[in-house]
Amino acid sequence: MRPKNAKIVEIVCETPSVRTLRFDIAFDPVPGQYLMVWIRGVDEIPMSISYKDGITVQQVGEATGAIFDLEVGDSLGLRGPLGNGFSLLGEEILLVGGGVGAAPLALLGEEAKERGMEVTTVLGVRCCDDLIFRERFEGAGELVITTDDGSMGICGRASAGLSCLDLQDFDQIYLCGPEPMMADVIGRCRGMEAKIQASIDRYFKCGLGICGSCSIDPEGIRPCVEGPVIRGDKLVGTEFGRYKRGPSGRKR
Amino acid sequence: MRPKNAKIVEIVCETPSVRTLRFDIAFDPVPGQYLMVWIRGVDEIPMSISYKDGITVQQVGEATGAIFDLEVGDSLGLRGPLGNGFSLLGEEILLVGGGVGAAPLALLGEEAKERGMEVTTVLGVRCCDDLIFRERFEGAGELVITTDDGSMGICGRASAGLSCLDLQDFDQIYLCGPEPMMADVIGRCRGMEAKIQASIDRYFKCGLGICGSCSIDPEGIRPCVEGPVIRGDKLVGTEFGRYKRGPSGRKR
Amino acid sequence: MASLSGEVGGIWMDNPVMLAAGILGTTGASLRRAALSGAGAVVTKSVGVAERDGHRGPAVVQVEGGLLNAMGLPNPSYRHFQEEIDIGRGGGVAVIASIFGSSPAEFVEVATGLDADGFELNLSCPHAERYGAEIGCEVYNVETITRAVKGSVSVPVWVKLTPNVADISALGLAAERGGADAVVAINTLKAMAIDVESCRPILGNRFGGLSGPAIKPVAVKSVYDLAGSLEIPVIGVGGVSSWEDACEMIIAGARGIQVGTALGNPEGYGIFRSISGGLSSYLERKGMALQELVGAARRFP
Amino acid sequence: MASLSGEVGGIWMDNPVMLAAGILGTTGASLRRAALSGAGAVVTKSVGVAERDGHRGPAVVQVEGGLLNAMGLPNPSYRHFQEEIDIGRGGGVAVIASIFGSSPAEFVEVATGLDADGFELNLSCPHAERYGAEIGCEVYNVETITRAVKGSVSVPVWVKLTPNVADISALGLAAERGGADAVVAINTLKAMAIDVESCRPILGNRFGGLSGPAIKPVAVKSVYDLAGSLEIPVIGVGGVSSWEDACEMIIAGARGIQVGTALGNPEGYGIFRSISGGLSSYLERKGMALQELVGAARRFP
Ligand SMILES: Cc1cc2nc3c(=O)[nH]c(=O)nc-3n(C[C@H](O)[C@H](O)[C@H](O)COP(=O)(O)OP(=O)(O)OC[C@H]3O[C@@H](n4cnc5c(N)ncnc54)[C@H](O)[C@@H]3O)c2cc1C
Ligand SMILES: Cc1cc2nc3c(=O)[nH]c(=O)nc-3n(C[C@H](O)[C@H](O)[C@H](O)COP(=O)(O)OP(=O)(O)OC[C@H]3O[C@@H](n4cnc5c(N)ncnc54)[C@H](O)[C@@H]3O)c2cc1C
Ligand SMILES: Cc1cc2nc3c(=O)[nH]c(=O)nc-3n(C[C@H](O)[C@H](O)[C@H](O)COP(=O)(O)O)c2cc1C
Ligand SMILES: Cc1cc2nc3c(=O)[nH]c(=O)nc-3n(C[C@H](O)[C@H](O)[C@H](O)COP(=O)(O)O)c2cc1C
Ligand code: FES
Ligand code: FES
Repeated sequence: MRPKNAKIVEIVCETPSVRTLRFDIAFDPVPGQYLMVWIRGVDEIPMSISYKDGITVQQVGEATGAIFDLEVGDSLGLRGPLGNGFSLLGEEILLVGGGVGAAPLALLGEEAKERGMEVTTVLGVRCCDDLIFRERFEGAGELVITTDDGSMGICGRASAGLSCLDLQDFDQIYLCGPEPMMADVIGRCRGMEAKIQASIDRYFKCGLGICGSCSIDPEGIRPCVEGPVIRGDKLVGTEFGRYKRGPSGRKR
Repeated sequence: MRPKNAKIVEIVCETPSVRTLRFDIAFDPVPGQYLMVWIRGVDEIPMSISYKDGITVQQVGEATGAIFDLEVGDSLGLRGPLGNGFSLLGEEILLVGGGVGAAPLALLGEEAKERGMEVTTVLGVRCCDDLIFRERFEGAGELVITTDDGSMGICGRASAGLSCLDLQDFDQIYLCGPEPMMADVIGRCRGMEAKIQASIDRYFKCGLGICGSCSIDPEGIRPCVEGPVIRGDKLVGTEFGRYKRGPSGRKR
Repeated sequence: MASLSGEVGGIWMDNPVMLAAGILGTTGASLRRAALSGAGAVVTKSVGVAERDGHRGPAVVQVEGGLLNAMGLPNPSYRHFQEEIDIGRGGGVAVIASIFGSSPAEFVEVATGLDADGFELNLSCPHAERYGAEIGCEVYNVETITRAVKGSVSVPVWVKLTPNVADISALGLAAERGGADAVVAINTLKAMAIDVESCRPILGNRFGGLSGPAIKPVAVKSVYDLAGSLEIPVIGVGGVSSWEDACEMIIAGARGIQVGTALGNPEGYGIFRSISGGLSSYLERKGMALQELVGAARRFP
Repeated sequence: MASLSGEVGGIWMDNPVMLAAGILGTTGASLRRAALSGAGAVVTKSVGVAERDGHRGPAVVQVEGGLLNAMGLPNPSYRHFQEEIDIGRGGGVAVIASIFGSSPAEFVEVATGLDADGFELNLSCPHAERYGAEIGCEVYNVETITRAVKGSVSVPVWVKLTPNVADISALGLAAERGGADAVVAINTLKAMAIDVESCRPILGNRFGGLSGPAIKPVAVKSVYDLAGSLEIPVIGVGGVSSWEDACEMIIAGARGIQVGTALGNPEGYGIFRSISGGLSSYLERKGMALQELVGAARRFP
């Protein structure tokens, strides 16, 4: 499919470095699916779908910076929804998000709630100002917040938030956030990796499973089409949590 | 679509110059639709479908001659069914065929019979040896035969066979045969051309409505896709019955 | 509705959506029907000095995303073609005669033997020996043939180019030097399909030319390159089957567009109105004039 | 099942269905996965002397019947690529390193800097300045670069050709003169897509190369022509996504075939087994050996 033209109808500043863009077109995504977002003249980058008609972007570099320069009425080109999203399984589920990783989890939490599941969320952020989608997670179930600086909730990393929960209680655990955080959670779940689903961040160029840019060592899983959501047990023993590759394919 | 490979499973010599080929693949045609028949290494020519799995060929030149050289087990390439076939309308219908034009009419008669219609057929041939599909037409309803030499049935052209019928009795009249015969019938049906459906023979090259080879003056009807079955009233005032074009597009 | 009228390569048109050469252009009736169906101008089947029956069948084969053809330039010769042009003119739009030959002299013989509103020189058909792309892939031939025809007729002369070269712009520049009023790009891509059951090439001529949606991205690139190098207008052809496709060609730099293979789509002749209607609504919505759209892609270096 | 094994361009393969260059060939893990999924050999992403990030996105865009890409030869440079080749070899099939450069010296630097089972010279990528097709469209460059690499390594050297020329056989003959062990045809067709809403070329690089089913008829014709002119084997690539497509290539004259864009189809890596399985059943049914099928279309002049 070619990129669809999407006009920005609303911009919400979630935090100083995170914005949500709502579009004049909506998708019918499985939560966890992503769009390839074409910022015209700049680049095309992967973004999780955070609302049926929106994405939530953290400014980290050139392309995300260019998104921050856009105003209501401007438009983007969107390819998607792409990839495999989260699959909702069981009755009691746990969402663990870090930073902007909350984006796909918020949509997932809402859908789980609709289906009558019991949803607990642990969100880890640096400080209270970085927290996003608080109401969406609270609306979906229980929310545990951790902050690195202790400015809100439990002081510490997301993993600190997990200490107060019995992970055995959950039928399924959903992760999205910084890779060290996710790797840490998977590490704490020895023996139950198969009930973890993690949304993986790799360098996506094609989003179609052909360029090889996103490949994960040593089995060559392609997160852009076989993910971005991948089961925890499939990540054990891989490069995940250890290294990534840059745009040239070189490890870094 | 590419030509489908069809193996000849049976060859029936209907007359010294007409053969029916049955294939190992069947189609689901509207009677009157045709196939583009690829005789490999020779040419590709249009042939009406005479059985769901067969065609009936009169030997007239190179390509049809090459078909006569084929044996059971040989194969052809078939594209189709193509074009618009006959549409069965009303309760009492008349089929008028000349020579190998009986081919699509036999299939039509059988389908009409199945639908409970009353079918009368007039078949005109040069002599009794040229008659084909007698049983198929007799099975479908009443059959009137005319021969040029009087060797069977009424002596004279197909039109002589029509004299003994009241054309007003029929809800719909279906024609296939030599163009002068068909033009003659249409000429006798002044005022009721709209209830005539005639299968038209023009030089088909593409069968897809793009090459222009089959175009009918003066409106540019394309029999390969808008036909080969065309309503009588649309033929009035056209080149039909007057001239045709050869492979170069030149009138002849 | 936004106006689509204007001059394209020396010919005034109500809209820039034309019938491409060799598509339903064998008879005056077909040309007239295309015109009455809303084509802005119509191009005839290519005609030459002698009558030709064309290659044996199959003359076309459908492939993924397009069509292969090796018609083999069937035509009744220019001596029997004036009548068709005259009937075609009854449609009320310009009739451009597509012509071919194996030498400047043959081209001139055909051009001077016909009275048409313009000529399109077929220097690009990929499947006829001694004609089309076989001579049209050489810069020298393009220039001299164009100049010869230009010198012998008083109506606009367009040159239809082959994409089967390393640099189509070089051919376009040759046509421009020869005095062409426009170039038309692209003709079909050299291609082939083989039947795996019989191991035979499917086309009677073994190989032919690929057309349809499959070649649109190649056509768009050709138009973009030509429009960036030439002063004379570029007419885009190749895979256009919707107003969006037409729009893409125009944004790439085409002043006019031609439609070929898409005439075989279910809407048939209706495609002219659906393309020009869509184009006009688009311009209306964007508040743009057609001329502003031409080559708009170049604004983004 | 009929055997598909044999030598292709100096390399023994269990089956002649290979992974094409630049498709999932960036990492050793992907190469190994292709091998373990049934590829007869795997070709790496093209690597050069210096690390490159490639063009900005969009790097690919889906079009009717295919895909446009302008990856821009991203690669970590040969200095960081030996590890990937070694991991790829763990799949048990030959790993061919696709390499590019802007001069014979650069090609030689990369080739001598890598230990691989063979080299494929990318003289055909259509969207990287100073590389690929930009030099590979000249007969002289093809011959001298081939000769230079051949003189510097002891493994087979294949030359991948561009179809964006008037006569691909001339390039093939140049590769043959330079000592190539095989030619690979075709790389992508120069092409472009434009977004009609923004009037912008979609690819970050503006234009790129067309691949997939859309180009298969062009690839088949190229293979047919090359196989008719060369002594060395031809490896067919372009739009192969089923055993029938592979069969068509082989009948056209290909000794081996490569699969690229089709890796993006839903069956993914499964395509290698489905192609080789289908091919083997076909040969079984026809009672033919693979070698008899190669170039069978030529039996019909
Ligand atoms: C499946 C998926 C979903 C994502 N969802 C979100 C989201 O919802 N919100 C959000 O803010 N971010 C998301 N990201 C991350 C986002 O794609 C990057 O932050 C963005 O590409 C950075 O681009 P840049 O030009 O601003 O940064 P750059 O200056 O180019 O680089 C900054 C960082 O971003 C990474 N990056 C750059 N380009 C890409 C690319 N094409 N693919 C992956 N990583 C890249 C670089 O490796 C680097 O680490 C997601 C990534 C993936 C793979
Ligand atoms: C819709 C349609 C259905 C037909 N159905 C039958 C049928 O059921 N049985 C049957 O025997 N014949 C049928 N024909 C006629 C048949 O196509 C021709 O007899 C055949 O093409 C002759 O080929 P040839 O090479 O043997 O003859 P040639 O030596 O090439 O020519 C003999 C005659 O056949 C005509 N002819 C040749 N090629 C074509 C062509 N491509 N298209 C149309 N006419 C051509 C010529 O104009 C000439 O009048 C049908 C024709 C059409 C258009
Ligand atoms: C059946 C067929 C016949 C054609 N005949 C001619 C011709 O006679 N002269 C010519 O210049 N181009 C001819 N062409 C090429 C078309 O005019 C056009 O350049 C090409 O098909 C690409 O456009 P399309 O994709 O819209 O068909 C022919 C194409 C087809 C499919
Ligand atoms: C995303 C992508 C990247 C490619 N990268 C390379 C490359 O690095 N080197 C090369 O020689 N060919 C490259 N190619 C061309 C392919 O190897 C192949 O020649 C072409 O895509 C046609 O085959 P296909 O239709 O099976 O994809 C690439 C093609 C694609 C689609
Ligand atoms: S991003 Fe290209 S294969 Fe995953
Ligand atoms: S046979 Fe080509 S248009 Fe009818």
